[in-house]
Amino acid sequence: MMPTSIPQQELMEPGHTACQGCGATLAMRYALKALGKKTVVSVPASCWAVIPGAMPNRTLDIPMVYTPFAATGASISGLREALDIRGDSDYNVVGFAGDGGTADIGLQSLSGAMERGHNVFYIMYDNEGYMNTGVQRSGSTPYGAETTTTPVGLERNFKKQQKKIVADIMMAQGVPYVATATIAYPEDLIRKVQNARKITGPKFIQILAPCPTGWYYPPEKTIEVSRMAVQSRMFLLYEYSEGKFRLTKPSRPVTVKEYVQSQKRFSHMDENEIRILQEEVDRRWGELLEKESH
Amino acid sequence: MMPTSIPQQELMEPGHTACQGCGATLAMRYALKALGKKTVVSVPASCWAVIPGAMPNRTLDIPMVYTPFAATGASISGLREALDIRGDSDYNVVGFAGDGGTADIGLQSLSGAMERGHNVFYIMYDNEGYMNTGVQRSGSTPYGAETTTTPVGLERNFKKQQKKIVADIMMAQGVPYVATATIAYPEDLIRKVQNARKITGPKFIQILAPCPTGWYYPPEKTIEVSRMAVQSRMFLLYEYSEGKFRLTKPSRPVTVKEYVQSQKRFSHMDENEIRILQEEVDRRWGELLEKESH
Amino acid sequence: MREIGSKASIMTGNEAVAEGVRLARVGFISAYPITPQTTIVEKLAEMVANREISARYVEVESEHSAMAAVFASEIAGVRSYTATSSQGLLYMHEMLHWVAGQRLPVVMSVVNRAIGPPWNIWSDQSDSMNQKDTGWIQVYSESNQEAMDTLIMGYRIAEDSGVMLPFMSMEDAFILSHTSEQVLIPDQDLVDEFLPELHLDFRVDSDHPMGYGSYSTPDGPFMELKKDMMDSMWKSADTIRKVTQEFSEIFGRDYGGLIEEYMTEGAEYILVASGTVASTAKYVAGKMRENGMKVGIVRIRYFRPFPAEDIVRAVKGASHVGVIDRSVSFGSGGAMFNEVRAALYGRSDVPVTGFIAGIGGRDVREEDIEGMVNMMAAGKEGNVFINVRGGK
Amino acid sequence: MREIGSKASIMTGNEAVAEGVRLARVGFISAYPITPQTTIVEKLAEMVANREISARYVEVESEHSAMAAVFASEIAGVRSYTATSSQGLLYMHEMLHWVAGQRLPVVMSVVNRAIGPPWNIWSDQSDSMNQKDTGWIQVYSESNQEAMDTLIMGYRIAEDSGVMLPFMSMEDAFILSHTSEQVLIPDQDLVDEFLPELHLDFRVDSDHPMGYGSYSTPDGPFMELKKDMMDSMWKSADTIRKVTQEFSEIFGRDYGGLIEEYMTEGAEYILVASGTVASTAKYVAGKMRENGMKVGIVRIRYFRPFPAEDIVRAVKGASHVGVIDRSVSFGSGGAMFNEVRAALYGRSDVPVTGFIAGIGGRDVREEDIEGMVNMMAAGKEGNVFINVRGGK
Amino acid sequence: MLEVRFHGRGGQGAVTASKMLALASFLSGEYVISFPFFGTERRGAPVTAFTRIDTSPILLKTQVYNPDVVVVLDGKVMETVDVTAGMKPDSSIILNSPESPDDLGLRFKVATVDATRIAIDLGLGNRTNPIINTAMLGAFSKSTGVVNMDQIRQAISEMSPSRADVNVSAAEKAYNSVRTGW
Amino acid sequence: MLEVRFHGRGGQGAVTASKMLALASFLSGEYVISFPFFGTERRGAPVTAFTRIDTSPILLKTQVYNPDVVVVLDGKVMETVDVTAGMKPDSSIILNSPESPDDLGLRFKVATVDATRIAIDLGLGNRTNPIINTAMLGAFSKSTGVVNMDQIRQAISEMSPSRADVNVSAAEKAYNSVRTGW
Amino acid sequence: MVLVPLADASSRANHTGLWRTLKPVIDYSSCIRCEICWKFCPDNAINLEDGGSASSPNQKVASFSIPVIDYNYCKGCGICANECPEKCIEMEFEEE
Amino acid sequence: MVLVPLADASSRANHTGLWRTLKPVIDYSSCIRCEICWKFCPDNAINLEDGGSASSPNQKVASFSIPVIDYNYCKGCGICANECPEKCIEMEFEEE
Ligand SMILES: Cc1ncc(C[n+]2csc(CCOP(=O)(O)OP(=O)(O)O)c2C)c(N)n1
Ligand SMILES: Cc1ncc(C[n+]2csc(CCOP(=O)(O)OP(=O)(O)O)c2C)c(N)n1
Ligand code: SF4
Ligand code: SF4
Ligand code: SF4
Ligand code: SF4
Repeated sequence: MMPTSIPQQELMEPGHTACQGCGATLAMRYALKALGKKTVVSVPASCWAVIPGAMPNRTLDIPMVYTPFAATGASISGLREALDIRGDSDYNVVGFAGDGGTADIGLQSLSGAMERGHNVFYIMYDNEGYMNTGVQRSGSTPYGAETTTTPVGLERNFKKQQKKIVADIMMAQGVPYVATATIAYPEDLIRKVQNARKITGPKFIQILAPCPTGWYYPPEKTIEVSRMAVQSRMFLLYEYSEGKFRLTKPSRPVTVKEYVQSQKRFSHMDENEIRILQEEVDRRWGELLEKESH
Repeated sequence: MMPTSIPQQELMEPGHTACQGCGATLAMRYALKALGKKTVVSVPASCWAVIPGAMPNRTLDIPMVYTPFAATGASISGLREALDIRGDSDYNVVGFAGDGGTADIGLQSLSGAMERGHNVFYIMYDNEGYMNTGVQRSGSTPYGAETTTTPVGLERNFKKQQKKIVADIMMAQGVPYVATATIAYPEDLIRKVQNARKITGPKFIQILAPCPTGWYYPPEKTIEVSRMAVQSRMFLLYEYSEGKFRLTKPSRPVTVKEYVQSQKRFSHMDENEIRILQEEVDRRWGELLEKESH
Repeated sequence: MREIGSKASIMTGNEAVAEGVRLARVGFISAYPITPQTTIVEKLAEMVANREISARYVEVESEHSAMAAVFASEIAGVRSYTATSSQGLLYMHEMLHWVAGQRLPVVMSVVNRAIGPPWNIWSDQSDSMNQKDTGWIQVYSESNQEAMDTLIMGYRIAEDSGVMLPFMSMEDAFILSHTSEQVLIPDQDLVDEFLPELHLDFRVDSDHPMGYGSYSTPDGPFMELKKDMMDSMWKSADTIRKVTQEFSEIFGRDYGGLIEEYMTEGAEYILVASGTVASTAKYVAGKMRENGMKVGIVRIRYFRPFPAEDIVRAVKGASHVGVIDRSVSFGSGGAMFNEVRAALYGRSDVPVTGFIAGIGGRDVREEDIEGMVNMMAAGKEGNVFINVRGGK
Repeated sequence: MREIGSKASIMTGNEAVAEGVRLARVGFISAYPITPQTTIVEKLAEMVANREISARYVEVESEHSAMAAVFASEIAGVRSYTATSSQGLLYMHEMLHWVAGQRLPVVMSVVNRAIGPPWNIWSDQSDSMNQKDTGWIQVYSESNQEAMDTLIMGYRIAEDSGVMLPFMSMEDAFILSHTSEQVLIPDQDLVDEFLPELHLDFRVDSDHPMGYGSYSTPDGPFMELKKDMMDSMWKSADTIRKVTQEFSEIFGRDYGGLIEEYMTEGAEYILVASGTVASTAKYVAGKMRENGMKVGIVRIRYFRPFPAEDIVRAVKGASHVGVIDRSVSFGSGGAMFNEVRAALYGRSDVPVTGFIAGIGGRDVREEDIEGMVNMMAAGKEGNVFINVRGGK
Repeated sequence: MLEVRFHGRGGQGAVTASKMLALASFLSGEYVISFPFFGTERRGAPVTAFTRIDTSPILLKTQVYNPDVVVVLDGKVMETVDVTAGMKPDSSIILNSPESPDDLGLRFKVATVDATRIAIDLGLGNRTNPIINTAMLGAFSKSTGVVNMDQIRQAISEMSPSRADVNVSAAEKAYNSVRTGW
Repeated sequence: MLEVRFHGRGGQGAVTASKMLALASFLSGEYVISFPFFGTERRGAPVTAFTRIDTSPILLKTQVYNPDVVVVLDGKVMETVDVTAGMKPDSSIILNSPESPDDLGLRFKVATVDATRIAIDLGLGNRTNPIINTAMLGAFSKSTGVVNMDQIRQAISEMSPSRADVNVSAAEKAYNSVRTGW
Repeated sequence: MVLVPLADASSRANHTGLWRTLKPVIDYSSCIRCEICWKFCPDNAINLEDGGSASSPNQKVASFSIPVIDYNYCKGCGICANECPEKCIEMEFEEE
Repeated sequence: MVLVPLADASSRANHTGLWRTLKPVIDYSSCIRCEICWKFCPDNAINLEDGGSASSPNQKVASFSIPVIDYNYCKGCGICANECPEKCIEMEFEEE
């Protein structure tokens, strides 16, 4: 057995205030390992705006710009252009936002930045809900999940819509580099960020980052749940680079049912509801397999 | 030769203040023929907010709600739910917005409304620029076009990015009904709106609506230009309904060069630039043909 | 000891507000989460899920959209509600104007929270004070009971045919929103009697096609429309008084009117304040009175319409007036301070001192209020920041 | 007859502003189109395309994003510019607070346009008046020359190490923005001398990793940060005076300071106004003086910081003061009217009348201004709407 | 102070004419101001523009209510707009029309010029969209004497350098052919 | 007016305890107010909450600076937070601890109760996350006498109806086993 | 009652025919009533009026409706003339 | 100079180890130095310290670095214990 190949450099410091077992912190930690020190990150309202701790604390060894919730895409546009004007074209400019800040309130700004073609990274850490405000539904919340704004109750008002997949939207928009990753596979994640670095232009990476607090599983299971998401095909790993699409085919597949049972947010789901979810997962799997085939 | 099959009912009245030869008015006229009188339309800032004329004038025989620029998607969500609460589920609720109000400042609200799955129509009339404010670039402006914010000048600063195609984004987001249409083919346009009416849930239709004022061609050519856009494959007509994708294969194809030469906004383009555009058109054509093949 | 009604309970301000929404028979709710508003809409989502309220709840993708959604539902004639706070309120600024300009009686709760940067989730009123000229009626509560009751009255006032303006009801972040205290929940029957169904005579109707909003040239009715809004806002003061009175007759709780006077009788030093700071100030006034300091409190409930006449009357006998602003208006001074002085201009000549306190959740303590009174007694004037760490 | 310099020309207000941006050597421009701001950014786009300015121009997808983009570029240390109007300004409300709170000396042009509904593209100041407490310095020009000069001065003032606040420079829609008049274009050399390069000592730098913004608890420095903004805003008044003076020494055009006094010497009736209404009022004052009416005008250039002292001094000898607001503050009265009365409180006892005029582009005519003076002479007080069609 | 009002339809150049007049006067050392009354109307709809000319800085920023001169680029506008509104007894009105001033039956000082003919003859624009504003300026110069042809020539070459010559010819032709009814 | 301050860590229920105490007092006819000092901290981080109890409506809306009683749910908090801050000479402090009050060396009236043990024994939560707030209330009742066990029982059954019995048992056990050092 | 920004007057009051520079004139003798001009008019300025079968001008006739231009509204864009398959619409100069 | 909201103090001052209820303890005798615990710790609370080849406890050793938990920061989430392929990390109760 070989030890991990991931870079040793740590640009995230300990002492931050994320929850025990937070997946979002790992997403940042890995991303920065791939990006290196000459990086500036813009972070909107989200858990990650709180994780560094209160003023005067910082937990990153790179500049981190705190940005209003809806403004990530625009802020990295401005940072990129200004750094180029300064002659600092060697900085990586990165937007790092939650799924709410990406799929919902930040989508417009993201889409605009990508359309204009700035040489930037946008990393979406996807914990499938508004976690910082206490677990509300986002567009990226999967079908079936209970959140505080989709409480099951008598009406069974769990989230009824399928997950809005921002990475797919980015491909449809013609973004030159789009990838998905998750924290259970840091080598893959880091490789993707490194590949993205080779491309001049906009790059979008969606990282599934399980959240024990919002998904209601014990904190030690964060990596396990992340892995199961891939194995059950609930979250598909792919890389789309300048027209080429590559899909990861997970080994040891797990059923959607098994995945769903690992988290209390799905605990109310009945067989039929699980079947609906499984079908959607199968459909999308088929679709992406097709996509890869040409 | 048979006279046209399009409905006789006119829900748009004469006396409106659109420019001579405006394509956007035809988009509304046809859409309403398909939608009928039990329709309410929400219109954000755009030419269409001005076309009805100043207060107290209206030009539509249906209720038209004037909406802030970024708010179309949300407003149709509210209208739909409220009408259902009232028991008026038989109204068609329609957002009718320009390409700027859809691809740019309205994208988030659109995406949110579609994601939540309201039973609404969103019709984007695509005149490929901010026309009401005097012809500025939008995300939906095609590569190569000159606008007042992409003036050619010494730096040749015409629009450098390819058109952001909102309909594609909507498909990627999983909207159940997505179609494109243009005013040169009213029968096709109307049929698509009628097909959309059969579906309960969100429906998105993008209508190319040439604008003599912003594209710089003589007003009598509006239909001709609209037709050429399809024939040159610059604008592809398709229908995507509950998973099925159908692409219109235009007869009598015209080259991108011929299309481009019909409008002064492209008059600066050199052979190489036209080739870039032709290549993108061919690439996309191939992609959508593929998409249709399964 | 207080009497406990059969429906008394202890609950947080946000829970009380959600109860108010239920009692007002709101039909459409749309909101976007933000601390510390979130628990209101979570509670409402729960009520909807459990069929405790027959409303539709739509969680949108931003606050601009939340306000756009209730704009549209209200125009379709359905009683609508939203809630927000701080950045969320700022993000819907454009829509606030739009809803008011369209004369829609939407009711919104705002949990007053500071504005960043730096991020700060705690209480101050800068968020709503920055919306003071948008055409919304604005009211600040000091207790959970008042927050609930105000919400119910809000619909009555906003929907009054002579008012037709939206209604913004404030709660201080945490200090009310997350604080539990006793609340008496009125009977639904009584509320129904007090608050009839919404009947919007221009609601969307395909039999009467109209443009809602339209555009106007300078010679069009634009200026007349704005003047009418101004007039209605002024006239709403009487509606507020009337409705508050009627509420007290039915429910037994009397909130006075646009302001509450507390120990102003014979008071030498009068502090004008709002929200929970006013509540604490009342407490301190009581204590200081015991020590012979003649302190009185004017609690501003309604900041819009601004209760100029009421304030002029209330501070008449005082020898010094202090105004506490829990917000900052850069380059101007306290917003309440200014408006109070403007109201008193030509009608009074007592010195007026402005105190800026409690910014970003900095607690406004007993000693801070005492300090203000003492400064007034010492003749201090101008704008004073309270409990701020000095120098730099 | 006026002397024509070698660089004199006639141009619209928007063209003059674009020239100002060029002369100020702005590095980054981001904007979103809206009538009547559009021609500013179109002109800038053209300058960029023709290499007349070495700036990057980014057309974003909304005004919120425009302000977010300049926020970010400024934090990276590049002099940045944006422009907007009306709904666009409202849509960036949240970002206005953010840029100010982060102490970034962004300069923005606002072409004052009415707020809908109904849509109305014509002039009134409601848009910028609604942003008055966001922490931006605010200034109103009355001519194209002043608009250009103010923009250049704006960067000097905003970037002053003791100020470090963003700067909002207003032009009335159409009446300045699309009106052509003579403008003298200063030499680039002189402007360079007057306005040194931006040097932001906390600009983004990976060698000094920091959090820009962060979050603060109530006990953190939040309140101190806000107080510092307040202090800097107040102190900026002196910087403005100093910079205006220096500008006049170099360029020969003296704008006085925060206000302009016109015929106030010995004036019985003083009208306080801003923007082009003040210009017309000056014209009318001149005419009325000829007819023996002692009329004077105080033109408010800077509304933030509010020039309270200057106004108190300027109106000292008057027997009646009128304040013209070209904006509406529902439920309160004219915003300038209120602040003027607040400033005068305890310092004056002349009657003050508020006039609300020119809403939604309603032209403010000679006879309207004369009418105001006549009302003052007749002792009329309170809030008066001017040239509004009566009844309903 | 001289106050001028222009009437035309969108696309005909009334706004440009107003600005050219201002520029010409500016070049002769006057203070000027020129502005449109902006509508949201489209190409084809009626348009109004104003010019003020004075020997001292112009503080008055209102619209022009009592024009000294009214210039009408398109007679058709008169069907919907009262172009004589606010005219003073001694105000004059200059019309683009092939008719003679007297035939128009207006109770003001009237001048006419067939600017459309001049433009078409010189190939300025085409029959659908003749460019007539420079011709109208020539007529203005002759009939009012407010600016002279030198200044108009200069203004034209600054504002439309590409076809300055033809435009100057148009102005001159109009200068020579305008018929004043007073 | 009695002022109480609770200290714990996120997830331990200090806020609920403060609210339960308020409810219990409310049920006995008092005016009450209960509120957390909210941080943005996460599960595991220190948390403070307050309760005020009075016989007349409570107008004072500030934090509690001089508590009459301090309740500490987790001794570990004391490593970073001065839980005795602002305590008056006669204030008391109630700690979740297996130790005896005297062993703690605090210069206030001290009571201790092994709430963790009680919770675990009763199966309230688990060893990692024992639910101790009901036990702490029992101890509070006994050592302060401010509320009686009847009211606590009622408050518990209102606020956690599903496992009310066990929680009441916990409160009772604590009531009976609290060791007061005064 | 309060003032609300509502617009309820038909735009028919607005005679946009005044915008016209060129005027479309239909030569009914060649018109085949294909309705194409009607279909494509952005100003709804062409009405289909009942022409009866008798009035059919020629063999190719496709409908009984006659397209009639309402010059109150026709802005003269020329689309109808451009699209007419029989080229039977002429854009003429407006007489003054 | 003005006050600007900037944050420049390392979060290392914040000892989040206090949040811990359970404490991971590594049994170095079975640890194969696969670095997995280090890789997955969300709190950067595991440092890889130079162990030299000599200190290798067993055959499967994968690296010369020894994972050492920094209890100042470890919040006790248990991920390391859960992911350890050799199950050589035990989550123990904190002694009070
Ligand atoms: C305009 C605005 N609206 C709402 C908020 C409140 N808010 C802060 S963080 C957050 C949730 C963020 O969710 P997400 O982007 O998914 O990130 P996560 O918290 O899950 O990490 C919300 C709603 C805000 N700060 N600004
Ligand atoms: C928030 C906001 N920003 C800008 C504007 C100005 N504006 C009005 S219409 C318009 C252009 C609309 O473009 P598009 O949506 O493409 O419609 P079109 O005008 O082309 O029909 C703009 C920028 C506005 N009304 N509101
Ligand atoms: S709520 Fe979830 S995402 Fe946020 S810090 Fe906690 S574990 Fe991480
Ligand atoms: S600008 Fe274009 S889209 Fe707008 S009304 Fe004119 S022709 Fe139509
Ligand atoms: S010219 Fe244009 S507006 Fe007139 S009838 Fe023909 S298509 Fe319609
Ligand atoms: S328990 Fe969690 S925080 Fe502690 S060392 Fe292991 S992985 Fe890191």
